[in-house]
Amino acid sequence: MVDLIKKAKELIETSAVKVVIGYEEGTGNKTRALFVEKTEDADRLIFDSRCVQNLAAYITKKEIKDKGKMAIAATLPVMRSIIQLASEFQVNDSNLLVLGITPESKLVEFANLVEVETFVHQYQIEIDARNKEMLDKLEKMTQPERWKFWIDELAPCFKCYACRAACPMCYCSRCTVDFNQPQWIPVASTELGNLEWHLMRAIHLTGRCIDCDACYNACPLSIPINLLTKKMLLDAKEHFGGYQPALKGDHLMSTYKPDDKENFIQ
Amino acid sequence: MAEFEPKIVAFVCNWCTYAGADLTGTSRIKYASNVRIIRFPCTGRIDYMLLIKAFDEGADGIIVSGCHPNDCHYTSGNFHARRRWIMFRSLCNFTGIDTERIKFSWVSAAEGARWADIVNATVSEIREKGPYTEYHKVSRHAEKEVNHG
Amino acid sequence: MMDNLYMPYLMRIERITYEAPGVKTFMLKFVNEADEDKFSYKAGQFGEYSVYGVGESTFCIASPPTRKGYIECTFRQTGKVTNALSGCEEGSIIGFRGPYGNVFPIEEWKGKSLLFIAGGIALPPMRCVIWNALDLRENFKDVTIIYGARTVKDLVYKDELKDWELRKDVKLITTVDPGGESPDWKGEIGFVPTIVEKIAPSSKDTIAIVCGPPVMIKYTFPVLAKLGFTDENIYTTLENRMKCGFGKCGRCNVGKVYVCKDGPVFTVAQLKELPDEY
Amino acid sequence: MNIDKRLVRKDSLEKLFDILKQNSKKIYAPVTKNGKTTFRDTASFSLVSTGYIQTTESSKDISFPRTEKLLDYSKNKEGMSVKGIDLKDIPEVILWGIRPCDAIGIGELGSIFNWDYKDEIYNNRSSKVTVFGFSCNKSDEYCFCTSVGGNPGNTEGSDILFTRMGEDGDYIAEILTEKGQAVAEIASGIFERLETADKEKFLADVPVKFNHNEISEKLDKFFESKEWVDQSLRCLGCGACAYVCPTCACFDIEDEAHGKNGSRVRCWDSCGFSHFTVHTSGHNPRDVQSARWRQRIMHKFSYMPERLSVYGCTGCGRCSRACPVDMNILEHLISIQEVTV
Repeated sequence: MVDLIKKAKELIETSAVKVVIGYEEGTGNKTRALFVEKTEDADRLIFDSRCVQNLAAYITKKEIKDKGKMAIAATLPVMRSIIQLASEFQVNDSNLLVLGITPESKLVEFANLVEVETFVHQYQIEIDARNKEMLDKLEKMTQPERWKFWIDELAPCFKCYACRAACPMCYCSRCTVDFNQPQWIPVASTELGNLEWHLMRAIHLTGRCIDCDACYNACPLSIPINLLTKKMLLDAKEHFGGYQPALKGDHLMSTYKPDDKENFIQ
Repeated sequence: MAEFEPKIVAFVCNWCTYAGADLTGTSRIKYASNVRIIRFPCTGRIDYMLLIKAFDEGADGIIVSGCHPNDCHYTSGNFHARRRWIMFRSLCNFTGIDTERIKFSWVSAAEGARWADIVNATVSEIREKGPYTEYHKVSRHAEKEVNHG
Repeated sequence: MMDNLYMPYLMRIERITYEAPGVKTFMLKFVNEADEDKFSYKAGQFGEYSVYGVGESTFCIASPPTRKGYIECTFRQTGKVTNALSGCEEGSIIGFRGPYGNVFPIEEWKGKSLLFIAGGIALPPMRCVIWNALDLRENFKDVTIIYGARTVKDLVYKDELKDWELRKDVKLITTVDPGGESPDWKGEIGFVPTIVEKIAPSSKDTIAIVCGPPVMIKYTFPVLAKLGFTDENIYTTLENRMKCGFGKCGRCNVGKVYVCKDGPVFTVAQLKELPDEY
Repeated sequence: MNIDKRLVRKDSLEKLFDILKQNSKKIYAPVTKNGKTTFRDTASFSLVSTGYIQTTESSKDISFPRTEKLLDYSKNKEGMSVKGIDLKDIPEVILWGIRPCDAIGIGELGSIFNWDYKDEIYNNRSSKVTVFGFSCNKSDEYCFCTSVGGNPGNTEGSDILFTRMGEDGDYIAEILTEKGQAVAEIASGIFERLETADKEKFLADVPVKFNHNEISEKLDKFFESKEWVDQSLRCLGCGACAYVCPTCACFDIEDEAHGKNGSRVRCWDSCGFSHFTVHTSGHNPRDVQSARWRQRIMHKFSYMPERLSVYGCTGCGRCSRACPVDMNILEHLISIQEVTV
């Protein structure tokens, strides 16, 4: 991506930013994150359809933040993550410059996060057909069937926490599972403990997850944990009206409407 | 074998349901004794993990109850709680947790009789359903034999 | 015990002593007498203390091996396990496995003077070796103890400090940080390194044993060097997080050195060989 | 014992599996789910995967389970009763289809568990495993067993090693140990006489990529290198690499309480986690990811060779395949070899 390389070089040269986060060619036909701090490294930047890792996971990482102002090559999911992170006061215009990559693989420059937000809001978060089908299949199952499905699916989880590490929204310096007073979720990988962990993860991401699938892509065992957050996303849409990350405004799960509808409270 | 007696855990708010349950007692209304009441300052304080842990520790059913909408001692605690329950209940349902075993209700300080009704109804429904073995089976890892993989 | 390295001895809490805010000493006795016969340890070693249902925590054995029939431990209430331990009552049963780690080479110190320098909650690991040396008092020349804490309240083993103060064969200097003194405080006021410098103990034929918070250690070593102590003659202990206690769980190593097996006792000369990872 | 080389026909493999099953042997074999191949207690040969270059997870779970009970306790009126796990309860199992790089890992893991203190729980588990190794006739760019002293047909660690003669051929079975012999006897008809066989020509070609002795030597003075920071910048600090590794042994010990009863369990942990070494005081000796990445590499290629006389790496390449951010261990080792201190 010539435009991106040129822009990265310019930003580093003029010291507008200290580091540009983008993708480079990896091993095994994979791409991976590249941190450009010297202009000559910018030539390694690439962008193509394989670049799916959500780079926003790096912008809250201490080692990267400590470098100074960052620029980030951001696809639509990355931009959504950034807006959500900004709304949670994790990034702002003074420490982050977004180099947007449109769904048509065009570089767009944004002066500030408000412009990013405007851009992002042109697109709806859509759940792809394959996952939609899976969700439908699960909905149609009976309760014991669903229980069996999830216990079986989550049984292999060995709690490497790659899902958490890859998720831009999981930036807490101390996760609930790292607390031991009380120990909410067992440290060891157990049938119920695994379910508890993924339930907790899904609920903490409700109204925050922007459906980038980073957790699923990171899972070394390909457990479909993204179905949980997708389900939450769809439900949030159904109950509380569409969901788009926004710089200002209430967070879905930390607000309420006096007329929120439900049908199960006696 | 004796009839199955369900273990029910009730998470209630201090200001309405707890007071309501108190009234049930002082009004000498008899109701099922299967329920263990845990008092919270507000329904807004009742974390999802508490419900999950109750099942883990052997509960067969759960009641969550607080002030009616607009009656919250802290103005909006129950509204916040309601929104979270909507999502949490849906997540539980999606993962195959038996949501019929989690009852949500609004019971005010004046509704002693209503509290008795809710507890009785829950107990008889859960008694009908039987123990929540599906869940308890996976919860006791330590009691299982030494296993591989 | 042979089959299962992780199987603790059952220990009964015989006596609980309140030492300082949040700090307690447990006197522990073996529930099964057969265990006691099998058990032996040396000054400097540590163990894994456990509250069943809560977990294990690593700390030193604070009583000297010269006193038989019991062990003592002193801990500050800071984490999950120490909180649970703190909630235990006399008569409660806890788990203990050990001893692990290396030892203070007391035999090698025969005929020398000993200088103990401790700060705060780091007196317990040293108490074991102090009593060990005092129980074999004839083996050593001068014994000097310099002990400091943040405030008078934070000094641990208050009764034993009195004992040591009264003994003619021990020179005890206690100090508290400036501002930590009480109206009736008769000891020194000042940080431990400053007091060491002021007292200026002789380094001739002397072994220095230093335990304390990292910042105290950091400033005490140069003072000792100035007084003429060589790196080989200064001993200290390292504490890193541990789970197993015997070189398997992978936490406590500093470079290639495992604190649980190669330590916890190190000389300054040995420390200088280690990378900065502790 | 002398290595007994036999012929096992390709159609006999299923029969062998069934005979062992009929003799009520527990068989852990590679099974594919969600596109990932892992060892599972397998009931039928039809479920067993073939054609995989390497399984996603290593087979260490069998001798070093991800979660394993150490003891049970119960509090009662008299005080407390504690019971360690009964080693007799540990079942005999057959580990079917592991690669030579996994088989060699069993010994490397064992050297950690037997460093001075003999961990009889581990020893007992691994002694009850009969290893059916399968040589590699395919490899991929992540494989580097030959660089750490192994090879695609390495017999070390296997009780019986099967080498397939060609894409769709029969198998050479090398019966390597008495344990292997004992199992082979159960299905003696399956193991036919073999005239001559040169397994070498059927093995995958895995070129040597670095000199491990040189790397170990270099690492000795490499602690302060800036290379660690550069390499680990994209590392997210998850435990995927450690959990799929055949030789990573870091563990945690935790109590699980239920009322008056409970157990103490040992479970996997990873040196890559930020909270792994944190003290209760909050102080963390390895407080940045680069220090944790360094620990992973140093442990395997410097500390273990020096302290235990074995490498902590079998060259299976799993960590590189599993890494969500393409931390490729081979690439990083090569760059350590190349960089000037």
